Amino acid sequence: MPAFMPLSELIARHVPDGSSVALEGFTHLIPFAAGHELIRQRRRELHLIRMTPDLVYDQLIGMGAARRLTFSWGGNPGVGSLHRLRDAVEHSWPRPLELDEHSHAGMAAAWRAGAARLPFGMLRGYAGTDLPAHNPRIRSVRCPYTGEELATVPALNPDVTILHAQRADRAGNVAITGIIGAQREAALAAATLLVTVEELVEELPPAMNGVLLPHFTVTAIAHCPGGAWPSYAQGLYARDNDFYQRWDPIARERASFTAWMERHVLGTTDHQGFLASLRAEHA
Amino acid sequence: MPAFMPLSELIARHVPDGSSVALEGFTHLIPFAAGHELIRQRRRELHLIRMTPDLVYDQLIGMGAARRLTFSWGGNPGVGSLHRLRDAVEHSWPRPLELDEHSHAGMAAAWRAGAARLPFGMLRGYAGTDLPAHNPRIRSVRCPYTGEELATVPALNPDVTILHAQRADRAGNVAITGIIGAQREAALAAATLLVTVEELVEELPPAMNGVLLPHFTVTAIAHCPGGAWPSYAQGLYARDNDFYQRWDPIARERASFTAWMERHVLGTTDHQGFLASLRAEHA
Amino acid sequence: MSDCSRDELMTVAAARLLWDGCVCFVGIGLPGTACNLARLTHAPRLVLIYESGTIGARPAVLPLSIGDGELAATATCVVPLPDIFSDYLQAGRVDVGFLGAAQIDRHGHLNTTVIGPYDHPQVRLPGAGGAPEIAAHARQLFVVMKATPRSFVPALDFHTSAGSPRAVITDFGILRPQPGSGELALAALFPGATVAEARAAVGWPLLVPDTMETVPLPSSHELRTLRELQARTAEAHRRPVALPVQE
Amino acid sequence: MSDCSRDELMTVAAARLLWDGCVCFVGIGLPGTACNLARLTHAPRLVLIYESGTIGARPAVLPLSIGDGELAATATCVVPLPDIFSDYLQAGRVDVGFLGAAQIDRHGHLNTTVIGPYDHPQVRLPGAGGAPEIAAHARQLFVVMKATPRSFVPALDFHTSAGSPRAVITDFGILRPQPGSGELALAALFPGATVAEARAAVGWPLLVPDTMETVPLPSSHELRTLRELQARTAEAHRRPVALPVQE
Repeated sequence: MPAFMPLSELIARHVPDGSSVALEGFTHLIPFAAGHELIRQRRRELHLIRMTPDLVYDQLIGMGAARRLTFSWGGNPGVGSLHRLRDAVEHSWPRPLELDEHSHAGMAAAWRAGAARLPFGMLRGYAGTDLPAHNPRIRSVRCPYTGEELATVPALNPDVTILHAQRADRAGNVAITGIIGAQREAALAAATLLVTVEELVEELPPAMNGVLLPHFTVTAIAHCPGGAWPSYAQGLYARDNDFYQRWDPIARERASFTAWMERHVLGTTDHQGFLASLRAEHA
Repeated sequence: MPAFMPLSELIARHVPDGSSVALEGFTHLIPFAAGHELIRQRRRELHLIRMTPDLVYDQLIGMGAARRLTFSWGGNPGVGSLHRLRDAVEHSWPRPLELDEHSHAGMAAAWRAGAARLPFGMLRGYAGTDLPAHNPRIRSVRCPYTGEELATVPALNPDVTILHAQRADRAGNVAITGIIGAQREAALAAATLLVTVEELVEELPPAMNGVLLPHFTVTAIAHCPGGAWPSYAQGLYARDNDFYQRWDPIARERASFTAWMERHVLGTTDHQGFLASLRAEHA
Repeated sequence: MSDCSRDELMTVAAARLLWDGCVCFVGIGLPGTACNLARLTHAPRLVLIYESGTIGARPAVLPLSIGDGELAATATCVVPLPDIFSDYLQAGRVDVGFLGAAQIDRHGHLNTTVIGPYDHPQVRLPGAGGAPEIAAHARQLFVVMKATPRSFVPALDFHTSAGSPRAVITDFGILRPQPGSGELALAALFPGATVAEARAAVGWPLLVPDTMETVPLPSSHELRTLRELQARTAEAHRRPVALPVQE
Repeated sequence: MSDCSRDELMTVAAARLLWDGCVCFVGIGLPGTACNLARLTHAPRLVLIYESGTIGARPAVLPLSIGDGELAATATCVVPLPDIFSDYLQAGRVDVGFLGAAQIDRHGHLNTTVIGPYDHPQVRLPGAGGAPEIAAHARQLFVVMKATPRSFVPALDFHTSAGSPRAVITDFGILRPQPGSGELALAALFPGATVAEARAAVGWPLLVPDTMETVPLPSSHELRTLRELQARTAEAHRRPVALPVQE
């Protein structure tokens, strides 16, 4: 049964420097509060894994927390670049960043293999792209029936996966509704699964065919309302598309980025403080 | 968009003699009515595919419809043998039956590969079993990263998959609730997908994370209330466990089996007739 | 409780092997009764996984199949069958696999496929189902099956699964593997069962230690819970099914 | 409709390529506007698949990302992302893939990865996302992107995807592959656009046929629908989000 603890303790106990960490969630339920707590606790040398790095990885990378990035699309969706990711790749600021780069289909196959504890995933993919020339981890296997060559990717099995979810019950079962991306696979692929949730309930209703992570797959849970903002929680609050657009000028320059992070993340002690700090600025 | 038609027409149009056919559904939503219609229309030389043959395949095999069986567990769950399957394998009655035999895990991997249109599936499986010695289709592949040997199975891609489902809407979307086994994979692996449904509705509610087969994956739909009996439809009617137990003495002898099939299946023109015939016997 | 049957002794002894909170993959047949008895007695937080895809089911009556609607309705969640085998079983998330079989050999390997040659069987059995991978991937394996010289055999007609069970519960008592060789040896007898009976029921020369445990009799709570479960189940499996179809 | 912008002409021309009932995999950016415009005009039964896992979404406003809640709430169903790529795209169930890119070459290959060398990029772009497999597996591929000599280039800095688009919609008109060579050639111009303009915008010697189609102007219905969609969208993306958190 998972342990229940505050987010600060969850990160302090379970995510040491140097960990491979996946904060998954495809646009939806991105665990921003957990990412900010990694920054507050000054984590270093992380191997960050995520299909779509999004703003939360822009922030972690810009604050120097990451050594390596496994990903398949690193932009601000519908807005443009992740400027901190670009600055790290183009100018090694604040430190160099190794890239382990895939297509979505490749990374999805790698997550699935990880969840199944198979050593690799396969797909008909990467044909005609230069990615395999730059990523020696993209290889191939021959079908023992047809002789066809199929692309392969090594399984993803991070030390820690962190998800945000709508709710958990007292037994530690975690329920998710809405777009799930590769959250389920990332959860089951990890050695340690940490979850922040919007709501704690006594007992979840039977999920039937809905998405549920049974308690024995979960290591620890922190109650963290609003923990996905500026991403969203289906049924509870919408994506803050206005903030996603406002992030572009904030992150464009090192100085404005650093000032924002110092004021709102490092200058606050927890996620409620972070949200209050943003409200104060906006008021 | 799928076509809507009576079950007799659905079978007549889409399932010629010699087809490879999967009637999937793990205990739940087994398409019995469709199986009976295959018998009424005297299909021959079918390659039947199903993880758990169950009573419906016992009936098809006993009536001589099948040339080959791909399966992983062929019994009457909780009761005992499938006597017609046994008679076919042990005594070639009414005709010989080729076996393509797997474990559940192997067949699940084969279904998944079929749905993804990959040529094979892989698993850590079949270790220490004699199955590969008797099934040359179970092979292996070497991991290009670790060198580990993994078992492989060829993808399953039947000519026709037939499912039974709770409901479909006028656009032809099909919704399923409850135990789904490998139904989704079997549906997406087939060249032709036929579905019988308990209910037709104007428009299904958004499924969110529930199980739904989008209309463009479905070839044709027949409205067939009670079409899973003696299997069941979650939320509509329960599994007829009493009948599953009563099947054992019916199927044990060739004569009693043949008499039952002639009276209730060949002696009726459709599924409503079949159910009425059974009710009359039981009254 | 001297009036309890050997079947009941077997089921209770099998149930006691499970601990509260453990994640158990329930094979078809006898294991289901034992697993649910454990859940209804000393292990209320036992997590039952059925290969049909139900996780955490809490059925009030035993399912006849392993996919009755009762399992789905009472489960924490229902997942696709391929996920059960890849992401739960193969991924090492199952503490205990609980199987039955038609034949077992002295190393605990199981046959549920054929009696006689594969291509010309005397008896065609149902086949492998989930067994090979349950035996391979569950952290520990238990087997429950009645003993006769035709079921406890020196050599299997077919190797369906190659597990190394930690315990085999049968109708005279419990066998456990010897350290080193892994050969199944008599470990405990049911009250009233004898070493001679055990030797007669096993088709190979059975190893018998100098000292022998006796399995404690079922408590009245265990026995009452089991009998009530079986009575509820028998009643439910006879209940007529009303189809939602016009008469 | 002589007051419509080139952006609007592009979007309407792109939308017209889609037919009612087709299954369309919607890439990020410009394609989303075109696909939803088609759905709101001549193709009401267009099935939109977003890589986030939504199938059949009918959003009232354009999502900013390809995973906004509006998509999930209006979708026929939401499936795991790995299923989208394996069971829908790779399995050949997608009629049309609709992509944008930073660079395109004369054969329609796309770059969304880097400008400059991969290890020392001048500009690091977002990367491949779904593009390589959309280009490979959709039955046909359309590309929509604005043309400059820096985006329509003789040689890509990086091959992200190797599709063969049936049409490239850009801000002077439409390119289509030549039979045989597959080289993109001018096929149609927007009203007011010229061959000279097209040649200037393309970084390779553009093939121009003797006769040239002119793309019909947007109808008032198309233009009004597009503008209303964009106005609703802009309003929605500025709307403050209320968190369910105590003040």
